Amino acid sequence: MSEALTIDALQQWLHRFAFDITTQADWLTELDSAIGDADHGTNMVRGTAAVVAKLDGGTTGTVQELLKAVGITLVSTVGGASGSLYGTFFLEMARNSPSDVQLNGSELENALHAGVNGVIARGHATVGDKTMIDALEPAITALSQSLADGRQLQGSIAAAAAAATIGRDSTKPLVARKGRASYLGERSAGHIDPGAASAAILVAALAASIGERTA
Amino acid sequence: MSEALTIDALQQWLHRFAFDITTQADWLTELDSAIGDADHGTNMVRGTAAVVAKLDGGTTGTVQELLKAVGITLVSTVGGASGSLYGTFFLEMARNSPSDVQLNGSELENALHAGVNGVIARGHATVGDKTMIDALEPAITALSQSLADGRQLQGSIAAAAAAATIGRDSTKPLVARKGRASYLGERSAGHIDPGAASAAILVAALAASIGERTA
Amino acid sequence: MKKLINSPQTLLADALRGVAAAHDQLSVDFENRIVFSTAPREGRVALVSGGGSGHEPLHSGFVGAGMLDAACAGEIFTSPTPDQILAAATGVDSGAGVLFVVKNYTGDLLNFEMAAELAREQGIEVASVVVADDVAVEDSTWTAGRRGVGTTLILEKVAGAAAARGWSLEKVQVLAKRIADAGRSMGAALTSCTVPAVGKPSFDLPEDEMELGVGIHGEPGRKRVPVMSAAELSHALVESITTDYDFSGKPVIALLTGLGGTPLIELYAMFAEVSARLNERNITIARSLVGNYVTSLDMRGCSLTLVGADNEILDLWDAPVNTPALRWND
Amino acid sequence: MKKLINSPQTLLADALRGVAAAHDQLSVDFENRIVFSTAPREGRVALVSGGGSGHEPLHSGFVGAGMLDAACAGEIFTSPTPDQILAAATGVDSGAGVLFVVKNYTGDLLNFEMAAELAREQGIEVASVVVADDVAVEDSTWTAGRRGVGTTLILEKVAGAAAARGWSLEKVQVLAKRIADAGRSMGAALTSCTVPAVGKPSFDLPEDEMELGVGIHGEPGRKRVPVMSAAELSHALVESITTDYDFSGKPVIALLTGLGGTPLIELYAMFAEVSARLNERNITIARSLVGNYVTSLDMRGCSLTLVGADNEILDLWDAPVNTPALRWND
Ligand SMILES: Nc1ncnc2c1ncn2[C@@H]1O[C@H](COP(=O)(O)OP(=O)(O)O)[C@@H](O)[C@H]1O
Ligand SMILES: Nc1ncnc2c1ncn2[C@@H]1O[C@H](COP(=O)(O)OP(=O)(O)O)[C@@H](O)[C@H]1O
Ligand SMILES: [Mg+2]
Ligand SMILES: [Mg+2]
Ligand SMILES: [Mg+2]
Ligand SMILES: [Mg+2]
Repeated sequence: MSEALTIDALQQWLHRFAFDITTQADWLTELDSAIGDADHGTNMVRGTAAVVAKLDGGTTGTVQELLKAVGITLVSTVGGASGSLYGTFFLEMARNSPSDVQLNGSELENALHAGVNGVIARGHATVGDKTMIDALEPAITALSQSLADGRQLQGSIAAAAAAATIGRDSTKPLVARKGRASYLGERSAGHIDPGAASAAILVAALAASIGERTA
Repeated sequence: MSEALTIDALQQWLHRFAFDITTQADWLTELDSAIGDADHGTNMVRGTAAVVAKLDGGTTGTVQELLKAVGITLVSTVGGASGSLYGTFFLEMARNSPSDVQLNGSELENALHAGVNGVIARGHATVGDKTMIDALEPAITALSQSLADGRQLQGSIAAAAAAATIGRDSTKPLVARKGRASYLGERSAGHIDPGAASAAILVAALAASIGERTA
Repeated sequence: MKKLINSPQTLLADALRGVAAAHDQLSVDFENRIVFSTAPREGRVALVSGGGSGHEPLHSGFVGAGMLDAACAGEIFTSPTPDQILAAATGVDSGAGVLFVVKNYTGDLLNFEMAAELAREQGIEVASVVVADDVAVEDSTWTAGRRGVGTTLILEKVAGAAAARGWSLEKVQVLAKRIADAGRSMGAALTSCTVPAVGKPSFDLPEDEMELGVGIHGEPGRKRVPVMSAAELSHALVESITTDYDFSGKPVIALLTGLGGTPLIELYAMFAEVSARLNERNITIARSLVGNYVTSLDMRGCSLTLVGADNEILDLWDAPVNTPALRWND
Repeated sequence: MKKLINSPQTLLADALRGVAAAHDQLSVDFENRIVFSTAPREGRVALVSGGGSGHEPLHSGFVGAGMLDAACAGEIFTSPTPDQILAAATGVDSGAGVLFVVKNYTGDLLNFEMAAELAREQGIEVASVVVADDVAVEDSTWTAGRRGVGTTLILEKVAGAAAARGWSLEKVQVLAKRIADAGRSMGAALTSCTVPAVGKPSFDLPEDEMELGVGIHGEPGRKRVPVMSAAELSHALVESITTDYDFSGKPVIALLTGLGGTPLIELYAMFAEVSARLNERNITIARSLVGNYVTSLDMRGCSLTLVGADNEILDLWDAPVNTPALRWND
């Protein structure tokens, strides 16, 4: 059935992610200027550009191999908190993906779940700490819920993207408890978390690329 | 005759000089910002304030002693080019003044002449180099000329002050050949020399204090 | 933005070329962005540190005999990556193990942690010490905790001397931990820094205000206050530091660092006030450093660090060191 | 104006208190504003320098064993007075004579000259050397000549080493003259400095322009040009310096100094380019210094100095020195 994500679809996701990061890099850096160190846009552009270069370099292999390559590339090019965390996300996705050339709906759900849990295990953040988890965690919950409700993959991922966006915006009033923004204490409130913003872009990119594909 | 300058008159000159320097210090520093190092106003305020403190400390003695004390005070408090040059001016005036409690017209002329020559001997500047000499030299020439023409001391000193002002303004178009402004080459043109400006204040203060006295 | 650079993209690579050109006693791995010491390290513990760039001379300026064996340079304000750190560890290990000196930022922690895992897989013994000395940040197990700033330099010097004397990895780590525990810092900024890739100041400060409690990454501080005199600021910094840790009765090592754009004459004027404030509290400055040592690009301001010492620490502090930024008794 | 100071009026006195608090090996005469070395000088030539303040670490940071015996601090950008300099000379003379190291500014020349006259009247043997190395200024006997900048530091180090080795006053002076003759400098500014007593920048520079050929007193340079890259600027500086003096065939000592507000990462990026430009011309950098050494308050920019050396000069350069800002082999 058309419910499976092929290697091609995954690649399209990652290309789309890289593209959206590039066009929104200044905004991400601006968010990071307000409560961090003004490098999140630059970091993510560097990392996603390296991922694209890696993908364009060829030799796809299995889903597992693809996601692992993405994770390693992010870890070794981004640096900072986000490099290790996004890297972990993809490495954990990889470890929980089949040695196959495609992922079906529940396999994707599993992999994404593992990715998010990997970030939590590394960074020890929970929802409300004003981090990327505030976008990722609601997204995966929405996805699972939607699939459990029997909806199609495409619609479920769209639901995940919507949840990620709401999660991103929910970080605005929060006082940060993790990452660099936590150094600001009360002054961190009133700004969207940059990592939550890039995470919402990640999920939205998945929704958009699947939307395009099946459109 | 009232043509002699007493110790009191000299003191009045120096007080007036200090006062006029203080009120015009910002302007002097601004001139020095344009073509020098932005300290001429501050330097002259420091020096003339020290002179006033010295005078207020008492023990007048002779004209020679007074002028020597002024010269030493300037040398040891001003620093920079102007400290040494104004100091030399007064020290040379002192060396060429009588051991008396007043100066008559020609004695004053002699002393001022010696002062200016002392500055030239130290600094090796000639008229047109864009320095205090451009104000001092015409002033002493005008004084001599006026006295030679048989005019009174007061009027002659007023003539000297007028000549100093014209000399000061004549520095504006000049390209500096001495002092800090010479580092600028052609870019020094278009600005009045700060030392010429303070020198014009010095001569004007003499004229003003004599004017007040005899008024 | 005005900077003496070729471009934001090449700045780090260019600066590393400059380090290589200026310092014969260092060798630079340009691909991995690691500055190595050429001092012998056979059979002794090696020290590796690193972090985002923009804090120079930290860390590359502290590489050399008696201090760091290698420093990994991340992008501007971005911690280095695990593979960089791993390359440094494998480059310096001579079998006696490697101590990672890590400043307490999430990115640094995670990347050094991943590198340690990878290094251990390769049979390298790795220990870590984390510096978290900035009292401007409230200490809490629920947050990322305190930032690591000036104590890092003092720790690198003292632990480096211990490693040079042949101490075991465990002993060096315990010592390093002791320094980290006894160090406190607090900073203030007159201006923001400008991250080259961003091109404009990270925050705006009106002419009559300063940020109290800034870190070294252009993040805003804890509080915006009217500009203080050196005397007032010294009071604020010393008060915050000394109420957080009791320095009385021990000699302290004091570091007053500029944040990159602060002229030395101002730092000396500040240090006069700092030393007066410490005198008033009967705290004895046994050793001191005044200069731009732990910086934040072109930021103007300063940060004060005090480390409670003892004779052993002072003896190690005085031990020979030969690095670009600290050199004595060599 | 934002500065870490108490007030413009007290800045110099405050900074001297800070110097005294930070450096045990120095003793400060607060009344005369002289920083003295406590290193022994019995029977050997002593070196005295000084100048306006605002160039720190020049000169007070170069006082100590193997370099200056005393430095006189004038007001900001204002040369010290003869009585200050005389007090320094009488304080350091042990009968073998005193060398005055003077930068070529009218104020410095005149005040050191008056001090030399006074010192000689007191039976102290005094010799002087004048540094006039700034190629941005046209050399002419009709003008004040060239400014003295970075060569001063190199001269103080080398001549200080010769004095420490017991050379006679005449020999130290001849050596110092040799260094002064073989040194050339050129600087550029991205921003003006702000003189504390003035409270605003000495000149305004638009965001896209820089001043080429600036000195170290906030005086405008020779030419205003669009902001250059590090590569372009290195070309301009090296070209000006090397067309003025032929450095080929001799080892050079290179100093790339920041002007006070320049972060080290930028200086390293510049030095990478400078060393590339010198390489292209087959000029060998035998020794180098990169950092904020000869500054102009908070000015941003840099100045490059090259001094043509030989084995004797390099040997003296490498000789032990122990000052706040330069220390090695001690
Ligand atoms: N402990 C953590 N857990 C999850 N996400 C985190 C954690 N710490 C930081 N982050 C995320 O990383 C983002 C910052 O990334 P980035 O700016 O690239 O790195 P750095 O903070 O090292 O400069 C934050 O906005 C936040 O979303
Ligand atoms: N050689 C000289 N002869 C006469 N006057 C000079 C000479 N050099 C400088 N001056 C005067 O000194 C003034 C500068 O004084 P000041 O700013 O106090 O000292 P500095 O130049 O040392 O900062 C100049 O404007 C000029 O008039
Ligand atoms: Mg960041
Ligand atoms: Mg001046
Ligand atoms: Mg960062
Ligand atoms: Mg001056």
